Amino acid sequence: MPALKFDINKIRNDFPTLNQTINGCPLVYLDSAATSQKPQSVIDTMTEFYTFQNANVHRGRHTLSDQATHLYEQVRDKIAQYFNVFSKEIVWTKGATEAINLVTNGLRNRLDENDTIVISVLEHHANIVPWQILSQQTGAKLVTLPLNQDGTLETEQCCEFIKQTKPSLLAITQASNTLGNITNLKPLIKAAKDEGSLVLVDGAQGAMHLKPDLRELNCDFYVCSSHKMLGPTGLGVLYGRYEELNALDIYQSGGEMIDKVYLTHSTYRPAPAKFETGTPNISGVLGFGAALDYLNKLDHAQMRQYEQKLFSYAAQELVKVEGITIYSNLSDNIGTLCFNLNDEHPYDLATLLDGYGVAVRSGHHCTQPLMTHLGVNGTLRASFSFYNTYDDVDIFINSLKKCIALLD
Amino acid sequence: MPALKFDINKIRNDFPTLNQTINGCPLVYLDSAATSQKPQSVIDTMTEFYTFQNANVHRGRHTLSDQATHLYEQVRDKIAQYFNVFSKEIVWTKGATEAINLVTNGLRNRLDENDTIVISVLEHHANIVPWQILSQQTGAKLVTLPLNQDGTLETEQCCEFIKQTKPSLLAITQASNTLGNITNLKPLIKAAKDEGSLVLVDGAQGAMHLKPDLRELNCDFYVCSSHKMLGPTGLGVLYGRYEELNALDIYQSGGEMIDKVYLTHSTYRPAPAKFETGTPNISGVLGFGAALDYLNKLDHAQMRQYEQKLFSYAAQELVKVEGITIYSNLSDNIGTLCFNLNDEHPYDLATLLDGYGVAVRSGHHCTQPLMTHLGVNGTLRASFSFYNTYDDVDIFINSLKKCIALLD
Amino acid sequence: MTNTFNKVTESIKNASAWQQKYREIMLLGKTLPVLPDVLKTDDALVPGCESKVWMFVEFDLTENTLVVIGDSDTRIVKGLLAVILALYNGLTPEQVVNKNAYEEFEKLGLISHLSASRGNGIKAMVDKIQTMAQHKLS
Amino acid sequence: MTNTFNKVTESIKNASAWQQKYREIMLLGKTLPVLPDVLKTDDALVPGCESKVWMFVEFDLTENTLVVIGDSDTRIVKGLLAVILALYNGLTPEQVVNKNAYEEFEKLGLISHLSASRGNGIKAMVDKIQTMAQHKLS
Ligand SMILES: Cc1ncc(COP(=O)(O)O)c(C=O)c1O
Ligand SMILES: Cc1ncc(COP(=O)(O)O)c(C=O)c1O
Repeated sequence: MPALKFDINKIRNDFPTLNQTINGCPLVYLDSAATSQKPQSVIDTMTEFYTFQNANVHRGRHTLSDQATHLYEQVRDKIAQYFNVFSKEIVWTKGATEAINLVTNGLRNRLDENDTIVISVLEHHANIVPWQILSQQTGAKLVTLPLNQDGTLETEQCCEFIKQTKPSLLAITQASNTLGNITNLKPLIKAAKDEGSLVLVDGAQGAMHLKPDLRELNCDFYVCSSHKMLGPTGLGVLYGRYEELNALDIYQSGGEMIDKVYLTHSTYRPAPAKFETGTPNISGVLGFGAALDYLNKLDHAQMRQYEQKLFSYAAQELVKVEGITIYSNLSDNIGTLCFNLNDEHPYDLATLLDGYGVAVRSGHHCTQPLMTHLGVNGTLRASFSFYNTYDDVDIFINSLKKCIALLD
Repeated sequence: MPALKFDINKIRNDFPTLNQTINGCPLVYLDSAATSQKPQSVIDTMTEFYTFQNANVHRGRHTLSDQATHLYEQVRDKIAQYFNVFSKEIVWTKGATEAINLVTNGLRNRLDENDTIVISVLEHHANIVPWQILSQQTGAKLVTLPLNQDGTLETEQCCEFIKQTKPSLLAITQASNTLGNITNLKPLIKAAKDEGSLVLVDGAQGAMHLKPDLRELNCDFYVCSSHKMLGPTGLGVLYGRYEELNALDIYQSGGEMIDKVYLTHSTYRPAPAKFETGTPNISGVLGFGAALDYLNKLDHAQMRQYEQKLFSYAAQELVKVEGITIYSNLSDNIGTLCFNLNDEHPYDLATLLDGYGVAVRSGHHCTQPLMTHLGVNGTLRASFSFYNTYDDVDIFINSLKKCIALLD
Repeated sequence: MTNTFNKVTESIKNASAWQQKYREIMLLGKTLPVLPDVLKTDDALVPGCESKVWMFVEFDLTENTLVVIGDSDTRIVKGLLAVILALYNGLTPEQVVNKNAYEEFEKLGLISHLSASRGNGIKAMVDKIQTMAQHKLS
Repeated sequence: MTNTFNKVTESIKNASAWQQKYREIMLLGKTLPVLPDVLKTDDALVPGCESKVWMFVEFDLTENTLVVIGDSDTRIVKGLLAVILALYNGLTPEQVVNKNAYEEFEKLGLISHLSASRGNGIKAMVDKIQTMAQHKLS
């Protein structure tokens, strides 16, 4: 099937949430970094499941259970294809956060005070706190890559740092959720692999905008969340290179992940089953399948091109507004503008923007260390996605100007 | 509002999944112990969320996020009311299994080889394996309550056992998922509390059928799953008596559960926040809210009375079928019939029953130790709920007879 | 008491548009004295808010009336704080428990700012004031 | 080869109703020899199945043809096993890779039993046979 040309008007109609008014104004949703909107097909898939197929998966001999299991396992194949990896390398979790915790827990018995873990100051708390705890539990050192004052990573400097540090593990985000800055992952991963490190990439922000080929990226672990990729909440993905994945210690225990249970001990199944216990988020998985179908129908290159043009336009307009400081790197960005107005509190501006139907986020965006690095308490964040329009940008900028006038 | 009289015809219309045919026969769904069917209102609530309110919860300054957060937190109040406990004693998890793992992990630093954990042979693997692992990690002894050959617990004998054992913790199911047998919890909990034990009750099977008052039950922890209570998949509940809940060590870490994050260390929020990290299953929580509304509109006593009558009828009819061995206790049961036919493999019978549109489960039902205790490899399980009918029973029994003839 | 409150909030109530309402709230915030830095301790901070909100709720023992002091680093929350202060300051415990902040905020068209989900500390402040007054009475 | 298979499965294909189909499958299962207990080792067990399925897949080196042996503790799976055995036993590696079990099961109206989700070991068996044949060829 030939790729459809990117048609923003058609796309807008696929997302029912976008076609509503807030406080009498058309909704301008600029909070996709927090969660994406969902196409109608995702909503319909979940409705259909609960209306016709609802049953628990695995081990059921009846038709409904068989159908549910079949649909459920198909989505594992779909996400594996999306990332160009094997289905057995995909573990369903409840979110990117749980996926990272699964890995840190799984490594606990393999690290000690001779090991070093490298992260960056850019990371979301989900990619900081679990490593802190692992470091406290094992004695492994936790260090951060050198970061420029403006929040960008100097590739060469970072590679050199990795070479010096010889970490056991590098955990790094594919794109900053606060700044939108894209990490130049390949050289960093190469440097780390050259030192024999494991590499975990936090793809919560990158998975949809950048659609990585994980085989080519050559990381060992990759995590993301369905709800930031057009899919339902309560579902995440852990990819693990099979041998590394299977080598992780078990995480949660209970039904399904076991082979045999005796009263004194139990034996476990191989990955991915050994990490999947309890009734899974079946409707979430099926909805995510519909989200992947939607993304696959878009031509990714065209979608990304549109996002980049839209972002450039938004950045160019925001730069012109007096009193605005932008923290994002504008040249290599998934589509997120992080900014402040003079020394105004972002809370005030975000509240006023909401009056005009413009949904942005304010605060520390779960990146307190980055806030400290930038010397601020919080920022505003306007995050764009392919379903946003040039009109959205204009309304955003005009509303912003009106809010600034209100603050005078 | 006065309670509606229990009207099974009206109720059947609320559950779209039940009104379909399988292999040309009307569906007879007897697998509610695996997962319950969902009323239309639950499906509609999730659709509405994704269509109109979709946004991430907490810390958002914009209208959608504020609405989502408000609706989300209301459901915490609803489940707290359902169990007669405080909202701050409710932690959202991805299922009953995760809820148990959260507790076992949270106790890890408090147990050693001087401690004893008591469970029963009746438990689901989810209430066995996590305790086994905790026992391996801490050296605490893991022992089981005395169980009669027929799978029933003798209350007096168990209380005496608890008195002798003086366990640090008793973990016990409210009802067996395999047999349906209801545990006589109150005396057991009293005996345990008299010895100063903590008590965890696995309410996965009991929460809907038995609607416990947890204040009165006097357990310290209680777990259940939304998907077995008319709600969506991917959501569970952990209740913890506040001081005991807050005393548990943190489980998963990341955003939202933290207070302050520095590069070297972090501080955490009090319960329930400290156990809730990452973007939650927002649509799951809202759908579960609709499920609780539905359950609250039914008069629980009438619903339960109907279930009991229906179960008695089903049991009475099944007993009459030649060659059937029933393992369930028929007098004190949530509505589950566990049985075998001569020495036929349950797989065959379940597969044939599916041909007649009758959905039952076969296998070990995630209770291998109980299977060993009963001296079988597996069983058939027909589990009833308030939305089943007398016709369902008749079709089940007639189909069973036809299947038996087929096996001759 | 109620007179002060009515006077203070009149302009909010009469605001013709939401823009005007917020402007009046922020103006009101500016009339609040700035809390000296020594009082801006972590203990006084309302936990879990995006904006920083410091608050002190005490009873004047001689007068048996409420004394509420507060500050915030945001303009809007500080304005809302000023509304709360105008509502409760100087009331006796009896008067406090009979004064329903939700009703007043509803009348002012500010009710959404009093929801728990806003996490701006205003609800926490009202809850603390009510708890203290009830404590005083029992 | 194909003749044996057609003869063996004719009654399944011609079954007028699903009940008859299952009856024929179970009858077919009864024709399979029972595996001696010594061969029913954990190694031979297909993992993750509700029914126990033991299987051995080998190549007869002198004849260069496939030898498949299997047993199951359930009647239906044993019958399906018999279909697989009739389909593949005695074929050369070339013949094996050209024989599509999915098509044959489709024709017999048994395709749902070959889905991974059934967890009955039949799919695992077919996969193993195909992998071994391909290995042999490369
Ligand atoms: C008694 C019991 N405990 C625990 C569980 C686990 O629940 P979930 O799979 O929803 O985590 C189940 C579900 O089958 C159950 O029946
Ligand atoms: C970069 C990054 N990592 C991790 C997460 C955590 O994802 P979730 O909340 O879905 O677990 C987020 C979400 O905000 C994120 O942006």
